[in-house]
Amino acid sequence: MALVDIRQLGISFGGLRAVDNFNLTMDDGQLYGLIGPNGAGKTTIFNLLTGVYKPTDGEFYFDGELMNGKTPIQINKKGIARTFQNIRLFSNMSVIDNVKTGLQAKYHYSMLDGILRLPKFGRMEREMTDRAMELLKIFDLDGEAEQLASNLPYGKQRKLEIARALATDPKLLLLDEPAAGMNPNETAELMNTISLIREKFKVSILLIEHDMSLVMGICEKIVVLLYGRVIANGIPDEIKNDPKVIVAYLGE
Amino acid sequence: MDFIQQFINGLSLGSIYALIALGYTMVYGIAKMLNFAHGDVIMVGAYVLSIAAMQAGLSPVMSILFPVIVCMAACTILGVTIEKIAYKPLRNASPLAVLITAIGVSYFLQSVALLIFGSNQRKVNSVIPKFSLSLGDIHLSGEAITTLVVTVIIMICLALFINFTKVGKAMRAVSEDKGAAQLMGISVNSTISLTFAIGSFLAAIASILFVSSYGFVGPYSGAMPGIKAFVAAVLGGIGSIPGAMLGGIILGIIESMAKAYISTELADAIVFSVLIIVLLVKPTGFLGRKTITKV
Amino acid sequence: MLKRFLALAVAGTMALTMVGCGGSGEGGDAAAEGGSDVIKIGGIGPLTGDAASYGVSTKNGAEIAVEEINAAGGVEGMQLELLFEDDECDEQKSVNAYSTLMDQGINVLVGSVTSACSIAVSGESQKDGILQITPSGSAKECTATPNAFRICFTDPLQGQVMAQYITEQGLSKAAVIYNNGDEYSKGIHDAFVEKFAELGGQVVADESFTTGDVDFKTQLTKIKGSGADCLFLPFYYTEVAYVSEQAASLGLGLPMFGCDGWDGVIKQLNGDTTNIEGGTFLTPFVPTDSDEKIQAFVKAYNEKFGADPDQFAADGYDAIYAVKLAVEQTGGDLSNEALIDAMTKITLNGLTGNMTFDENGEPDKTAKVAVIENGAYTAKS
Amino acid sequence: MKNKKNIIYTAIAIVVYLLLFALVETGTASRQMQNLIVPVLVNIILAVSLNLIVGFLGELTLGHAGFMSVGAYAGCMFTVSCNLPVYIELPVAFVIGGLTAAVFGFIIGIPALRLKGDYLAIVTLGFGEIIRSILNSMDIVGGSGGLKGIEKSGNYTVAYVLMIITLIVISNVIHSCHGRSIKAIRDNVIAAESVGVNVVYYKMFAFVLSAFFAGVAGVLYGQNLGILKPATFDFNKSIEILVMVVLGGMGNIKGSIIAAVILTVLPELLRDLADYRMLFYALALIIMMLFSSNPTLVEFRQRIFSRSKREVN
Repeated sequence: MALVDIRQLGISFGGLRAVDNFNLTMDDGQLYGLIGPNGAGKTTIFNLLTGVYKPTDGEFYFDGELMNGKTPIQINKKGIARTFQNIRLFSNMSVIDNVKTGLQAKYHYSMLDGILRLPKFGRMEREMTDRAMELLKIFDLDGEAEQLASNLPYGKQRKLEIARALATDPKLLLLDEPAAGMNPNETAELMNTISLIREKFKVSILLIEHDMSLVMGICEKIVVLLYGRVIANGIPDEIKNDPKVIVAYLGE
Repeated sequence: MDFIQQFINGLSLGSIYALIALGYTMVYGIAKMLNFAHGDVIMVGAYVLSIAAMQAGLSPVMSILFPVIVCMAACTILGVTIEKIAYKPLRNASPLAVLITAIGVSYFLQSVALLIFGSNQRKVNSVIPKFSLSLGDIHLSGEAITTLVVTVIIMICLALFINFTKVGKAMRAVSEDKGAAQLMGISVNSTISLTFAIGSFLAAIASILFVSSYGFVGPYSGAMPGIKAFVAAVLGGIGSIPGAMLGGIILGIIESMAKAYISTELADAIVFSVLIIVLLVKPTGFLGRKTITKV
Repeated sequence: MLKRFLALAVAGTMALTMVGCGGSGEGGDAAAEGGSDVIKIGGIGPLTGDAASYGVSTKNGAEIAVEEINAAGGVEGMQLELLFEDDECDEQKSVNAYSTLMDQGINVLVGSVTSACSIAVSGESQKDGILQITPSGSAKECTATPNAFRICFTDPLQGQVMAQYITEQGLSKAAVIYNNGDEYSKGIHDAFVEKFAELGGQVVADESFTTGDVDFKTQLTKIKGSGADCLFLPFYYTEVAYVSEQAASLGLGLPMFGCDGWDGVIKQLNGDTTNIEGGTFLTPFVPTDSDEKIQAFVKAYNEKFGADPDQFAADGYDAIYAVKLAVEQTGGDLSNEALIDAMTKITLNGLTGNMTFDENGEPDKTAKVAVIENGAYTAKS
Repeated sequence: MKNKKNIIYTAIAIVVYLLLFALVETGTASRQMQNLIVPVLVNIILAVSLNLIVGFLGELTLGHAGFMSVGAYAGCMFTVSCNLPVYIELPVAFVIGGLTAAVFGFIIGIPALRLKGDYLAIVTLGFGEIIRSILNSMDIVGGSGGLKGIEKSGNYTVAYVLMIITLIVISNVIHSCHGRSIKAIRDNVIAAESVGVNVVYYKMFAFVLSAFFAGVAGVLYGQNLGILKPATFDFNKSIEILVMVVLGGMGNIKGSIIAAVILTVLPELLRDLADYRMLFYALALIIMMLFSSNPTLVEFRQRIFSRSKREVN
């Protein structure tokens, strides 16, 4: 059974059809690219999948369960985590606290434990800190653990967002332009990291990206969106040579 | 019969609220700050009016025009000065810091008025010629008619100004996105200063009509109408000019009706409950724009 | 960074506090010795905020009394010193003011001006046993503690007297407006409504408003349709001025009655009393009274403060004279017990009437009725 | 590391209490200062609890005095109507006051789920006014004359203990995963939801907890003063508390404490200014806000401070 099964998903804003008849299936551990020109509806699809927007039609099954109508929180608990195109960190919290916020669902203790500082509080906090440091190490952020998130340079902020998303222990990770604003070196490094986390966390990834080298380099399959509709879906080589895609990107 | 009179009472009270609310909404809409001192600028205006009205030896027409003009000039200058000294340095600070500063300015104006004029309320003679409409038992004072007419005219003028003049468009641009407006060559600072000037000018008009309707001014006279007008502006959708008008009138009528037919003791509680309920159903007020959070 | 800024401020505050402590210690000692030649009278009332006019008037009236007494050689060879503190009409700040005054070693307290503050302060002053005279705290509980006395009438008394008076005028259908946010107004209202019904009258409209309201048209419109034959307005002159003007604009035309808070309304209306002509209210003090004492006071007040005194000023003035009489009664003994004991023995021939005080701290004096006629108050006995 | 910090805080708490004890019991402190201890502690509780909503949750409310008043009335009504020994009555009164306020915190938390920023501010302001209006016309609690005859059983020891409890509870919450959730909501609601933070629950929780302590502070206020008047709990009271929070720094508990101390004591020390007191307060407010928020002035202030520091060294 496929991990992700999206059937004829669509949404309208007023009269505007932002996404129409979107179909996608993803298997466990797959790395899928989602590309398309600006305004094609890529981020809208992410918002539909994570419950920020409610689809006007179609169904979204995740791990065999219907996700339509679920809240972002419920969807996250089912195992979908995401990053944002315009970075959304908890900017006035420390780097490690950003990650710990993502870990909380797993290492939970009650309000009373927290207020009275019962033993469970200490134990859970310690485990959380250890786990958070592990995650930060992967992204080479362990040196900045106590810094304010907003003080990190841009590239590191993007990485922190991925680390925070991973902290919720997702089965599916949605990355929205993770390489935006990075220089080629940083992008190359990011490609490595993405491959690494995919191996290490056994997580499926759906990736929105403008950087073609990144997408073509690491994605197993790619789906291309134009004006809210899918115009191509296949392996990178097919996409590269698809006349419709070329037209969409380069014009006639 | 009573009902119609009560409705008219509400209308005249509401048009005062609406007039003050227009000033609130104007400043909020463009500068995105709650000018808590707006009510107190009105209070200062009323004092200025009362002093200017004592000027002797003027022709009948001038004896009305002179205080009005002096009051308008004083309020506008005061408003712009407050903006320059207290608000402008905080242009990029947190909204809360600005709010507290505005409250500080409000306290400042109150205590200065207290020191200069003392704690007793001062009688101010109406600058509106005495006339009234009577229809059987129903009375409509000249002040109420004037306030209503002036408020409607101002609302229309403001709406036209904001939508169709170049300066108005610049204001809207600043309201949408300060950064982008700056890039388009709009001077954000002078636009906001101008907004304050207009807001304070509106305060002057409000103070003339307020004091003409009620006849007295004290150091704290601006506080309560200020809060009520603020509520009116929010009710109508803060930032929206027709909204301020609508909110003011509705607030006045609700207040009047609640006092007349439910309970005078709980009228304020009822007014605020209506506000809360309206906001729960329509979180941006009657005519407020819904902002879509972009993810 | 801000933290350090604040920390410095705290340090500064502390330093000031220490200085404050030092200064106050001396004051306390001086009082304890008792042999000093100054009687320190503490005063508390609102000098800022909404209710400021009451406190300012009281303070002014008290100052005139102090100057008069000192000019005439003081009391028992001692001069009076008035220390007046602001309480913004807030109970906590009133108690704070009281503590500050105690630090300065006051012998007698004149205050607080408003009821709730006075009650809050008496909770503390009772512990110290100091004589407390509230000039204008009219709530019943203001004199609940054994050390507390008052100059003014109580609220219920005023309500009852006015109910009686209105009934005597042959009026039986009263419309009442009162300030729901003000104890004074509500206290008079409650007693009035009760007494009026007892006397066979009927309250046909019972309306309220809250402090800060300036629009009374709704209430007046209701009253207009209620068939009332008189209007009772138990609240202060500021709002009375609004009501009278608006009643006129609605063409109400009912005779108006009020309480001692009306005093000052003529000045409020700039002398134009067209709309309140014939208004009758209960007052212990009428500035136009031909009484020599009153005229002297009005003159002195006008010279010093450039205005006509109101009833608060008269209450403040009388409170100081009550202190003077009490000190004379004890023969200069400033101990708390002696002064409190002396209070019940004195007869004060004051601006607000001749009065004696019972052990409950209540004054026994007659009420005068004043009528507003041709831009002036006229006393009517 | 953490333990060391806790020990220091405990030590400070004890030393401060001993200092208060010494100053009061020996009579070294002036009456004015003794009398100010409880109001200062009440204001600390109010400021710290409001900071939970304004500073940590990031929602602006102008109705904190409303929570304070319902708590005060509920708790003090209990002590007035029951005649239990004070050591039973007082703690129960605090709990009743706190819980009543907490219920109102829950009610006002509901609009907070839907409204943001200035809209929420006006709703909370309205809520405070509604409470005041209702209290004014409720004769059972004394109406506008206020609730009188409350036994004055609050003293500085009780107040100090309550303040310490408030500080411990709120700071422990802030430094737990629950506090992180609250701060996450403040920093970015959408991101918080995306990592599974239950926004509804934590917003409600912050309002309820904050209201609880405001209610406790209210009871303490009433027990110390002996009288409660609805007019005390007006919009200006809420503003006064808010000013403490903003001045002390949003999300900064120590700052709230310091600001509460200054803003309670300062007006009393300024009594000599008499008529100019409010004017001075207003100016101080404006200047302090300018100095803490205007970039140029902040830099100027930092330059001066760093220079004076160098000179000292």
